[in-house]
Amino acid sequence: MSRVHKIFRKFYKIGLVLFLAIFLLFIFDEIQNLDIKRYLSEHYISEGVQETGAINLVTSVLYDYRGFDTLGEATVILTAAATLSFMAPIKKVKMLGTEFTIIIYQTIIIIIPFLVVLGMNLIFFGHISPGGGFVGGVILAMIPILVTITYGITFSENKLKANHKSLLEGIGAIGFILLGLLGIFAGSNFLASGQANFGLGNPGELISAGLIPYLNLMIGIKVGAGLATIFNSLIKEG
Amino acid sequence: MELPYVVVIILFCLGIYTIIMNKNLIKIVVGVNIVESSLILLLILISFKLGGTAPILDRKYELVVDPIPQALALTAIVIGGSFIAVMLALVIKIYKRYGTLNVDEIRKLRG
Amino acid sequence: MESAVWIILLPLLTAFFLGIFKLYSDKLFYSLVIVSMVIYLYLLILVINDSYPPKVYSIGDWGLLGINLMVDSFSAMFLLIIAILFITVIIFSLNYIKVNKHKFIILTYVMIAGIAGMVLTADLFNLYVFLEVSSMSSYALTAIKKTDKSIESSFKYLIMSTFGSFFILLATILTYYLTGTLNMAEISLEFKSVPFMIKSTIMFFFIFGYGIKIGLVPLHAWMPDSYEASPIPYNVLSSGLVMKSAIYALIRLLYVIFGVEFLTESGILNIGVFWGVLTFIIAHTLAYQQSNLNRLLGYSSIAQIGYITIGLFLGNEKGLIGGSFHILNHGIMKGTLFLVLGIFYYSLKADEIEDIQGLGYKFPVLSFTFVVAALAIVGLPPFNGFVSKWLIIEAAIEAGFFYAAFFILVGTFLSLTYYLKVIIKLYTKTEKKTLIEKPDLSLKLPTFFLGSLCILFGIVPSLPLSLINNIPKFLLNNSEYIRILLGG
Amino acid sequence: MITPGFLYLEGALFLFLAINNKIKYIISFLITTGALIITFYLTPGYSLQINFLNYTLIPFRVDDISKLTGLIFTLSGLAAVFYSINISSRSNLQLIFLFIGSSLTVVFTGDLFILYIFWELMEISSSFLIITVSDLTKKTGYYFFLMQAVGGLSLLWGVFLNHSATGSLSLNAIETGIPFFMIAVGIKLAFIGLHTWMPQTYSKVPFYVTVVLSIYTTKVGVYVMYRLLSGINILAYAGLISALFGIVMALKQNQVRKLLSYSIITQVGYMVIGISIGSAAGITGAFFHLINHILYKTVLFMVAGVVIYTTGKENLEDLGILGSKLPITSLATLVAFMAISGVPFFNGYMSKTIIKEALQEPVLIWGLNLMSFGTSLMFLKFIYYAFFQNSNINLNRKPTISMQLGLGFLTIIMILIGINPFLLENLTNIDVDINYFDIKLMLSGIQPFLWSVIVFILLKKYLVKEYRRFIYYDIYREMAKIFVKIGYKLSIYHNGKLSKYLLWATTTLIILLSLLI
Repeated sequence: MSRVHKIFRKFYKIGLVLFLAIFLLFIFDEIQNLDIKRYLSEHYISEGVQETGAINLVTSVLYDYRGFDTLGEATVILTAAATLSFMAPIKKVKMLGTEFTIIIYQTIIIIIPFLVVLGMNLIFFGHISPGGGFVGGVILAMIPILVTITYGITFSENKLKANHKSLLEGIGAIGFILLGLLGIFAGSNFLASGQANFGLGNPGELISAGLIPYLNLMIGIKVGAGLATIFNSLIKEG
Repeated sequence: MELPYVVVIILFCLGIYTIIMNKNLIKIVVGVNIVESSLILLLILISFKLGGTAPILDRKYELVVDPIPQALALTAIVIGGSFIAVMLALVIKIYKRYGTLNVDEIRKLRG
Repeated sequence: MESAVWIILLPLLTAFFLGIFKLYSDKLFYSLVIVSMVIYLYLLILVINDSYPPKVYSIGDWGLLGINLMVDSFSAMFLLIIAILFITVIIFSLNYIKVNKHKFIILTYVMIAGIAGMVLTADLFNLYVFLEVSSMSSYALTAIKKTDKSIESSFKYLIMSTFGSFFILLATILTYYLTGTLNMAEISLEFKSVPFMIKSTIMFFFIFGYGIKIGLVPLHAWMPDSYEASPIPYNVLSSGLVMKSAIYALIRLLYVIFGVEFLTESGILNIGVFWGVLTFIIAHTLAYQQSNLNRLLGYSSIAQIGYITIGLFLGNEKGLIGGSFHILNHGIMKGTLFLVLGIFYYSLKADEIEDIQGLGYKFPVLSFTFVVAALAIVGLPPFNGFVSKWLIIEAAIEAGFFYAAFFILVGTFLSLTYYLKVIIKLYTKTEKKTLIEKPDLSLKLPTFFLGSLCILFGIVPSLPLSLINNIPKFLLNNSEYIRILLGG
Repeated sequence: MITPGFLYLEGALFLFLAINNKIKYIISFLITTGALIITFYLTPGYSLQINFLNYTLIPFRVDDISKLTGLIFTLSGLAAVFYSINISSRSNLQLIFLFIGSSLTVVFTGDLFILYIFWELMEISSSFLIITVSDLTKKTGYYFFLMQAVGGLSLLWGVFLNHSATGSLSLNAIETGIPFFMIAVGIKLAFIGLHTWMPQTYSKVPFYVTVVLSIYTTKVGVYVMYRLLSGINILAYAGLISALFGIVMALKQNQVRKLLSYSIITQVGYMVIGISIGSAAGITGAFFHLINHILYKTVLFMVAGVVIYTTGKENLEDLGILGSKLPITSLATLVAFMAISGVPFFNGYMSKTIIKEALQEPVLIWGLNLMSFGTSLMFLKFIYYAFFQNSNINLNRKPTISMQLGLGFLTIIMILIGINPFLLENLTNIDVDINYFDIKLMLSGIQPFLWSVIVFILLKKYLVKEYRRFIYYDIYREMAKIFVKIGYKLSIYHNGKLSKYLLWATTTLIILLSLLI
């Protein structure tokens, strides 16, 4: 390919992107001038607390109004974890790790309980304070990740077997669906918590908001296990 | 027109440019990441109201930002994250098999 | 109408449980596969039966506040394809798949769940989520052989279709920004007040994003690669369900959210028809060049998608009927071809055209099935492909697209050129080949089942058409759909 | 619904039961004779209807012409099946039944939809017959199938145009799409320019397949032409040109079946002329000629088959074995020769006379004389090689009984029709008031034959001499080459570079968006 052709191709690509940018600018500018309606979110804000019993509206949207999306994304994580785990080599590969000082090792051991507490807090208080299953799950996933980084892949795999992780993950996902099915058994629809009048309690307390805390827990378990699996598989790849 | 939207557009087009311009697989994945973050930023922006508090109604509030886009953003983040993970795993595999990261040399399938 | 949500939940539950069982007991695993398959078939038939008039199922009983599932004739037709293809493929792959068998079955269940979600949901963002579920599992299934080619093709597929999903997500976000809701019915009511320019921009983003997943030329380039490198049972689902679910979602969005009047005035219908013609002409020309049969069939799938696009973009009743019928038929025909090819590959590792020489005398009945399916997909009577093509051409002439109708016939001739090449190679005598493995009944039975459907739907097209004939009622005037979805 | 066509189609299915030869014989005998009898007792005017995809179709409708055609088709079907029953394998026999059945259905159909469907079935079954019958005919079958498919598709396109214009699928409401019907029929008729499939196919495939194909393919074309395109006078001249072309080509051949297939083109010219002048007499003449032509051309192909079967070679020299060694065959050959060159008291004479009487334009009349002259000239060549050239070839094996049966059967019918031409008229109660045996007609009928004998004796050394197979330019192959070249360029362009694919995608997006501005 000649140089002229290269340069032409480069400028052609730049032109394409510039066109796209200008077009988007134009469109967004158009959109700014429109009056926008938000009655759905206004209804959530005004009625949401009574309807779902959760103070954290994001949680109530994620786990109650649009719980089905959450199921979908949980499935996506599970699929990604499964994909990575079958793409990772079966045999343990020697991960390239450096020797850390004693400080690191000790700190990790000390940190772990705090991480557990923090994660559990985020999960269980997800419906009354900032947080929720995803965040908590990520925090919980930090633990095996840290262990893997410092003590090496073999050690962490010994501590927490890959099978157990995928078992946890499956339990999380299945639990989510089973909790949703409770709604059907209560004579309402799938994933119904408020509608199937499971005790919403009075907002702001720990035991309130019907199914939401338990759904949070399931998602937390699932995300934690999934992220840990993903990380370990990637480490094994390297 | 507010500045943040311009930022969104710049990030979006920057990501697209990275994807179609770069030969390096890792850089392509980075470009994908940039585009996703620009979209998430867009989600956050459209939920923004001036002077609104976070949608956690435990104290007195006058104005609350729109909770739906934040929930959507959370979903989008998770989906995007798992996509990036799979992409990186594939990149590693490709690097092992083909011994290169140049996208133009990965052409066992053609015709 | 409880069973609608079960259509999505059952495969998910099965997949999760399988994920646990595979750690412990194989017997449990396979028995669960069989059992859930049977139950699933029953559920599908249940839902398809009372799909008319359409039913709405509201998740969490939130009504318009939450996510709704809706079953109308279009989705019922798609569930019928799932019922036909999914069952056959699972039975087939129980013996066929050798590497990563558990993962293959689990991921297939997940993919089916994602596709069922795409088909049933009436919520824009939920559609995106389930689209990603099904795409994620298809990337995994493409890469599952872990050969160089499969890894490469999976990467190309991943990048290309992520590129498409950006624009789908962008369009979804903009739609929420403009309308403040995600329910399709409310969106299409709100859209009446949105200016033309922005509406058509959003529409073009949707078309581009889904166009990559559909594989319209020139967005098709990843598709033959993924066909060549992925296991053949997955190819059946990929050509029968994954591409088709994308075009299903696109058509659903266009006709329900935007409405056919807007489509006609924005001229997207002409663009779509022209695009379809371009697609199948180029795809046929390329398919003639291929020496790998998977690749050849892949290009042929792209071409058939071109026909379907023409049918669905004509914007009149006959076109929608013909296009939907061709979706069903193409799933069946291409499924048959792939399964026969799969048996050839299973028994003597043959997937190049050269390798299948003389197999017509080794497997007479299988080759006859192949010939029937090939003639059907070319569109010769008295097979099912002919009927749907006839409907599409008639609709094209009725809508005034004479050039499209004429080029469909040209495309028929072009497809004959390469399928006949394969058939003749099949019936050319050669020296004895030795079977590596003898195909048993569980491989042959699904193949013959699909092949017989080719003939049955060709001679008695009224069987599926009785279901399909209701489709235009809810697509051509979306007010009906909207009324039902809003719970009127 | 027991129509002759469907009887044959069911026969194709029944043959699956034929585990041994006896059952095969029984089934074939029952089917063929049954079809013949049914056709004989059909009453013109009978028709039946079915509903399919909100059309009402007429799969079966009888009138005089279709009954006449059906009769000769079933008759020669009987002969052909018994001629080939020993040689062909079971699957090929099934394909033959399918082929005959679909062509019979085409003859009796009452609307364009059924016509198209069974037209396609004819082409599919015949192509697969050609493809599967031997190892040497794969390429021929490919070419044949593609050619016929073009014909079928243009028929379909004509049907669509006509349907969209008139809104009906009936056969006698043809308004638009005439050129496409012309292409379709022309390919079936092996019209000049569209004839390229015919000689190579008929000369390559085994001889019994040639017999079967030569009976039905072109004749169905003639019948459909009568249904769709009768009375278009221009086509008469086209038919004349194509016939003369056939003569010129045939005179250059030195292979029996090539010569015969080119002579088919010539004979079809008669029918095209007869049909396209459109008068009742002309059409009747055309169809009588169709019957006679089927009879003697089948006999000639069967003779060629016997020669191939017995000697294994098929050049004109090998006809030398006829003479004394194969008495029945030689007799049949002589009768067929007399018939095809229109000698009085043989069946070719009567139909040619009817057509000639129906003509007005002097050009066509002289052209017709020229055609008969050429025809008898080319078959004089045939006869010369057969009898007057002392050859020392001896037969490897004797022809089977069934062959001789089929041959003799048709020969006897030929002689009957020749001696009593009114047989056909009484059979189909069509009356053309022509006294075949008055002297003027007989003189004008015999003249071209005598001339041709004189010319042959004078110019023998030019006519009999070996012509190398001269190269002929096939435009369709060239088009195919171009198509393949384009495809190759395209597939080179898909060189597996992801960045290029992404660039295509982005370009498409920008094009889409720029459509908005």
